[in-house]
Amino acid sequence: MKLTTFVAAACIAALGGAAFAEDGALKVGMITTLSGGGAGLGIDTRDGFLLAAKLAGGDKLDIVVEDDQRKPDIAVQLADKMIQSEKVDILTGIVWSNLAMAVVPAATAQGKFYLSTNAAPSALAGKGCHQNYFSVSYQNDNLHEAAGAYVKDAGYSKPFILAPNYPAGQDSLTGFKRLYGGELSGEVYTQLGQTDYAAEIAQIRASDADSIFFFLPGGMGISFLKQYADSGLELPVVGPAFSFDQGILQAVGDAALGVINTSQWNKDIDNPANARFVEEFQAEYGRLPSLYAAQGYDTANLLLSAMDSADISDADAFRAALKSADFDSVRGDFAFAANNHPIQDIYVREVIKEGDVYTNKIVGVALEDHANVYVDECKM
Amino acid sequence: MTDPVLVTKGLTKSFGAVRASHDVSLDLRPGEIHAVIGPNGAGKSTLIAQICGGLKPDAGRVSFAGRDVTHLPTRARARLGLARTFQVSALAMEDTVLQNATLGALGAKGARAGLPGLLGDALAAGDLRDTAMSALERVGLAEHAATVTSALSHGQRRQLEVAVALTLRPRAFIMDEPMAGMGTEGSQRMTAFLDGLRDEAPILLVEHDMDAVFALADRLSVLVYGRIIATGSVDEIRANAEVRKAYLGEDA
Amino acid sequence: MTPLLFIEQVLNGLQFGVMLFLMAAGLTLVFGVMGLINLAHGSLYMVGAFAAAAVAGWSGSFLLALVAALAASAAAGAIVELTVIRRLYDRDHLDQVLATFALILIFSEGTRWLFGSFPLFLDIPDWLSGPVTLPGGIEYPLYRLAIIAVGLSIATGLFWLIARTRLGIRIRAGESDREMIAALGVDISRLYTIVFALGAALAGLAGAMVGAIQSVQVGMGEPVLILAFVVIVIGGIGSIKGALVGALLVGLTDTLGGLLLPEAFKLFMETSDATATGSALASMLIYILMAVVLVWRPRGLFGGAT
Amino acid sequence: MSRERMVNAALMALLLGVPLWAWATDEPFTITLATRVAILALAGVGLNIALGLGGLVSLGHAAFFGIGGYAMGILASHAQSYTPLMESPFLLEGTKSMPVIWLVAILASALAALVIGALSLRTSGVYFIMITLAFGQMLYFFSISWPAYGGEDGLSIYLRNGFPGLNTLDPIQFFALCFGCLAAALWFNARLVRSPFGLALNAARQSPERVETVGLGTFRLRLVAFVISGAITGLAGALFADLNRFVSPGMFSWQMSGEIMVFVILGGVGRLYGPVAGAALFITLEHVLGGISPFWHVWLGFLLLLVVLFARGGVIGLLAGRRVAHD
Repeated sequence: MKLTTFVAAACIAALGGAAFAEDGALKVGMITTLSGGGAGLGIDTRDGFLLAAKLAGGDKLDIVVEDDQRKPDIAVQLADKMIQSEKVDILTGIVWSNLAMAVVPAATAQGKFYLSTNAAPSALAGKGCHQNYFSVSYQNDNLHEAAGAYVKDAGYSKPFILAPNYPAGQDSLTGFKRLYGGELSGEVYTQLGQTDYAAEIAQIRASDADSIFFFLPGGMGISFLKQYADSGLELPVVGPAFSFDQGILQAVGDAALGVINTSQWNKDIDNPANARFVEEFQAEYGRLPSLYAAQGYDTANLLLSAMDSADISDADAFRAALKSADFDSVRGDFAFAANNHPIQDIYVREVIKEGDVYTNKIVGVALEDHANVYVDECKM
Repeated sequence: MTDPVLVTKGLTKSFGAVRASHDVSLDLRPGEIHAVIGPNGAGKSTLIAQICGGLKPDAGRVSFAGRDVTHLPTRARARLGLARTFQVSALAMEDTVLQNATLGALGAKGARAGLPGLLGDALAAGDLRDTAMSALERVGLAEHAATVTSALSHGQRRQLEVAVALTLRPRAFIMDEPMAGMGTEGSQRMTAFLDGLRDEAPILLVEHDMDAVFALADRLSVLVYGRIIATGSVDEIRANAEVRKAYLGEDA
Repeated sequence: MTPLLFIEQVLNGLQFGVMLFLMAAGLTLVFGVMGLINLAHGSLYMVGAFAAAAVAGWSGSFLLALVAALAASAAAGAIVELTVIRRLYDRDHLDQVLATFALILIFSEGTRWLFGSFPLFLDIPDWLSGPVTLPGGIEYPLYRLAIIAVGLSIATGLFWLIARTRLGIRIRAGESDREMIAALGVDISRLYTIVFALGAALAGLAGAMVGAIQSVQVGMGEPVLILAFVVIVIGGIGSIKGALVGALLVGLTDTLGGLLLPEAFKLFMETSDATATGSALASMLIYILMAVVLVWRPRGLFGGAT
Repeated sequence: MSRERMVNAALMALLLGVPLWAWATDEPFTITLATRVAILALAGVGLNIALGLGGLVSLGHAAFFGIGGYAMGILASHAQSYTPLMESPFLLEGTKSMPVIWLVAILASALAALVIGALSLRTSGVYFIMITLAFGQMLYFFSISWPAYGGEDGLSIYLRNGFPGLNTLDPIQFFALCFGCLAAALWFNARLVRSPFGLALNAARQSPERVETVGLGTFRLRLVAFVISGAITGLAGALFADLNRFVSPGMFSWQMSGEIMVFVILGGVGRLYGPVAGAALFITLEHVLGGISPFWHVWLGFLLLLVVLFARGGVIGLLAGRRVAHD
């Protein structure tokens, strides 16, 4: 089956309210953002996930995809629907931490498995961890921690750091400081959704900063980078992968060139699984895969690997199978820490231009076999 | 002679360069109908608005029932017993005639109770309904009690205006053209009705219908360009040279 | 904080204010002349930005992109006025709010349908990029100076248009007495279409100019729309002068508030708490400003009695 | 029985019947949808008192919806983590009991409505629309950037709060609770319309100067209406939070205010059961259109336009015809 028709079938099934239940297929409910702001991330997540399902033969997973419109209450409603009327076994796909916080605790409390393709807030990694909740992407702090480690290793001594004033933003700066550990030249919280950073750039100019770390997901990052590039300031900029991902990079343009960012994946990681993923994704969709696509792809493969060794009806066995993480991750080595979050390498990437397309190349490793600081708080 | 119920002293109000009221002083005594007449644009509506509280005068004072009310809002003056009818009907057009009359009754009661009740039926039999119905009966609208106000003729709306004023059991009426839009017969009935009403409370009457004015008024004030040029009995006004000049353009 | 930083921030506030003015001018004109409250004004801003990004991507010329933004948003404005808006003039504000809310839905998702879910690319042209050194040694981006210049000249142009031209006389007449100018033989419905398209074009221009330094994406118009409403309400609805004063006030309050409040809190709080609290308060500041202005002057700073 | 009454009765029968049928056929999600309709309709009933009866176009009712939601979120999260809300000057514990939460939600949103109303009602017309919007935005930004209760992430409550004698986790029982609240609010609203207060408020919408000249204060009438309206919408917020077992700043967003207004208008402004019809239609459309196209908002937009331009009485107006006089 060609993937497009497969997607169409999955969608029709989802929309018609009655998914096709093939024998032995595991029923997966994917809640992700397909409309409104941020839809690009959800679309990539879905496409990566569906690609893996297709490559595995297409009949093992029975996938219901629904759009959460990036609204927590819609996400909760969809989760209710998938659990109550679609009778799914597994939930996955949520991009945003606040939506995950709305859906995950209730879903796991009802005995369902949740595999995170992206969002992994600290609240679900520490005291709020759950044996049925697995984050296949990272723990939210990881990329910021890696950036902190990179800044320290690169010998910068006065970074200026900024993030939006909301929990993920606060976690970000905390994560950065955790592994950087040195002196800051400034620390600023911006408004969520802010589009003009002239004031912050002026503050940076007036400070004695020798580098900049920022976490500004989505359109905020695009705005910041464009305005920074135009300011004449030439301090090195470091950030987590989100503002430099494949989907968003084309809108930033030259302003992003040379920027260092941290990511647990890149398309040039040298392993057979990754090479196949990048090739198949381009063949199927005609564009380069993004981090979100890679995370979706890995999540589906993890799920498929668990199905090979256990049946979902035996929850304990299935959980153990998931936890063994016996699959070929596009990231190379991959294992779960005690709190079901990944232990993995986190890379340093640089934005480059390949022909007409802006993309990243790996220039180093920031952290090796990195887990997260919440492991000890988690009592399962 | 008893003290006047309503007194204005030196009311002055300008809109930009236009002086709508200029040093207007008049009074309304118990038991009388005091008519204010004047050509269009003389400032009659502005005067009423200042008396009733819709407009603040630039200078001058209004006192009512022995109190200085210049700085009181409309509703406080109403609670003191000042009842007004509007030239352009200000009724709740989507509501029935009875509902409009009940509103007045409610206002009169609200003077004591503060806020109207949240529960209970406004139109159920009781004080409110009795007050409203008797006012409607007096103006001859009782059989239209259930009619939606917007379906009334202009004349009937005037009657309803008067009925709402009646429900307040006021100490003085301020009536802005209560005969407007009425036919001859309607005017005559209204004239007869107002004639009897003066014993209940005095009326400050602004009216264009000169037959009615001359039939009713104990005293007349003539307002021209915001200024009262004469006050007196009907005969005195008829004979007044300035009035003749203002109305007829005759040289004195 | 150094005086230089402060001056730079004032310039930033000014630039932000000028952008808001372009948005607010159309809104306030449309309200003043037609009595219409238009929530879809932000969508016209978005149309301008998307048109500019599309044309810049195709032609490579920024000026051509600006022209396209003006044309596209004016056209979108005119079409919307002819098909929907003109049915709303004699409706109450409630209907207007609802109908234009519906237009937002149509514009936003329609744009996403056409252009996809990813942000578009629009960049500053080379001849406007980079900083210039101002007297006193302030390095300031040339492009932002250009925005200030364009905004202020458009403000001047608007004042001239309203005060001196035939169209302006009609607009002013339309504000005070609709029946009168209709009776004088002015084609009132054409006047309305022109005013609406003019307001739309200004919004589109703002969208295109801002798009070059921000992100061109669906939904970019709504935050700006809300700010523009704050501006015209503070200034007094219907007053162009009020819109200008309100825009600068909001621009400066927002920019300087974000800078000064955290600093102020640092005087008596721990640094990170001060930053968080200060930022929280700063994000509410312009709404507090608006509420204070309205409580003090219920019709805004320059609002007449309507 | 007038035609509007028949439409209303049919509407309530449908809202009650569909989930019962879904319960019988084991379709719990349909019950969840119906619960959503009941709760959003309740929010609309609240707004309708200000909007339909009082003529107060508030574009900031999400403020009260959100306050109700956070009343639930804050109380339940403290109960969930066994930490008191406040230790001095006196000990205040969180709670998982719905009646207590409802009371707090109603009181808190009424208090907020009193403050917001007292300031906003000094203005009128567009200024009123905008100042209520401003207050909503203020709370929105505050809730995002205030870290204590989750900020942008919101608050997740793992288990639905309890109600004496009921198992609230059972969809049909929770639906019954919400339906009961809606019915009570509708009953109260109907009484209010007929009451002396309703008469005066209704008149103040049509002719404020008339109300002033009979000695009643329009400001006070409107303020009381605004407070009642805010309190009911606040209760709906608390229920909504319990339905989702989650609260977030999204409940404060101006789009939420807009949606509540859409329910009222879709159903028919000032119609007692308008919000019920509006919310039911909206949720059904969301469910059906959302299934047909990811761009369903476009179609919703067109539908709304059509209703505003051509069907001014909303759904109830279409079904029941033009309004006739009372009595």
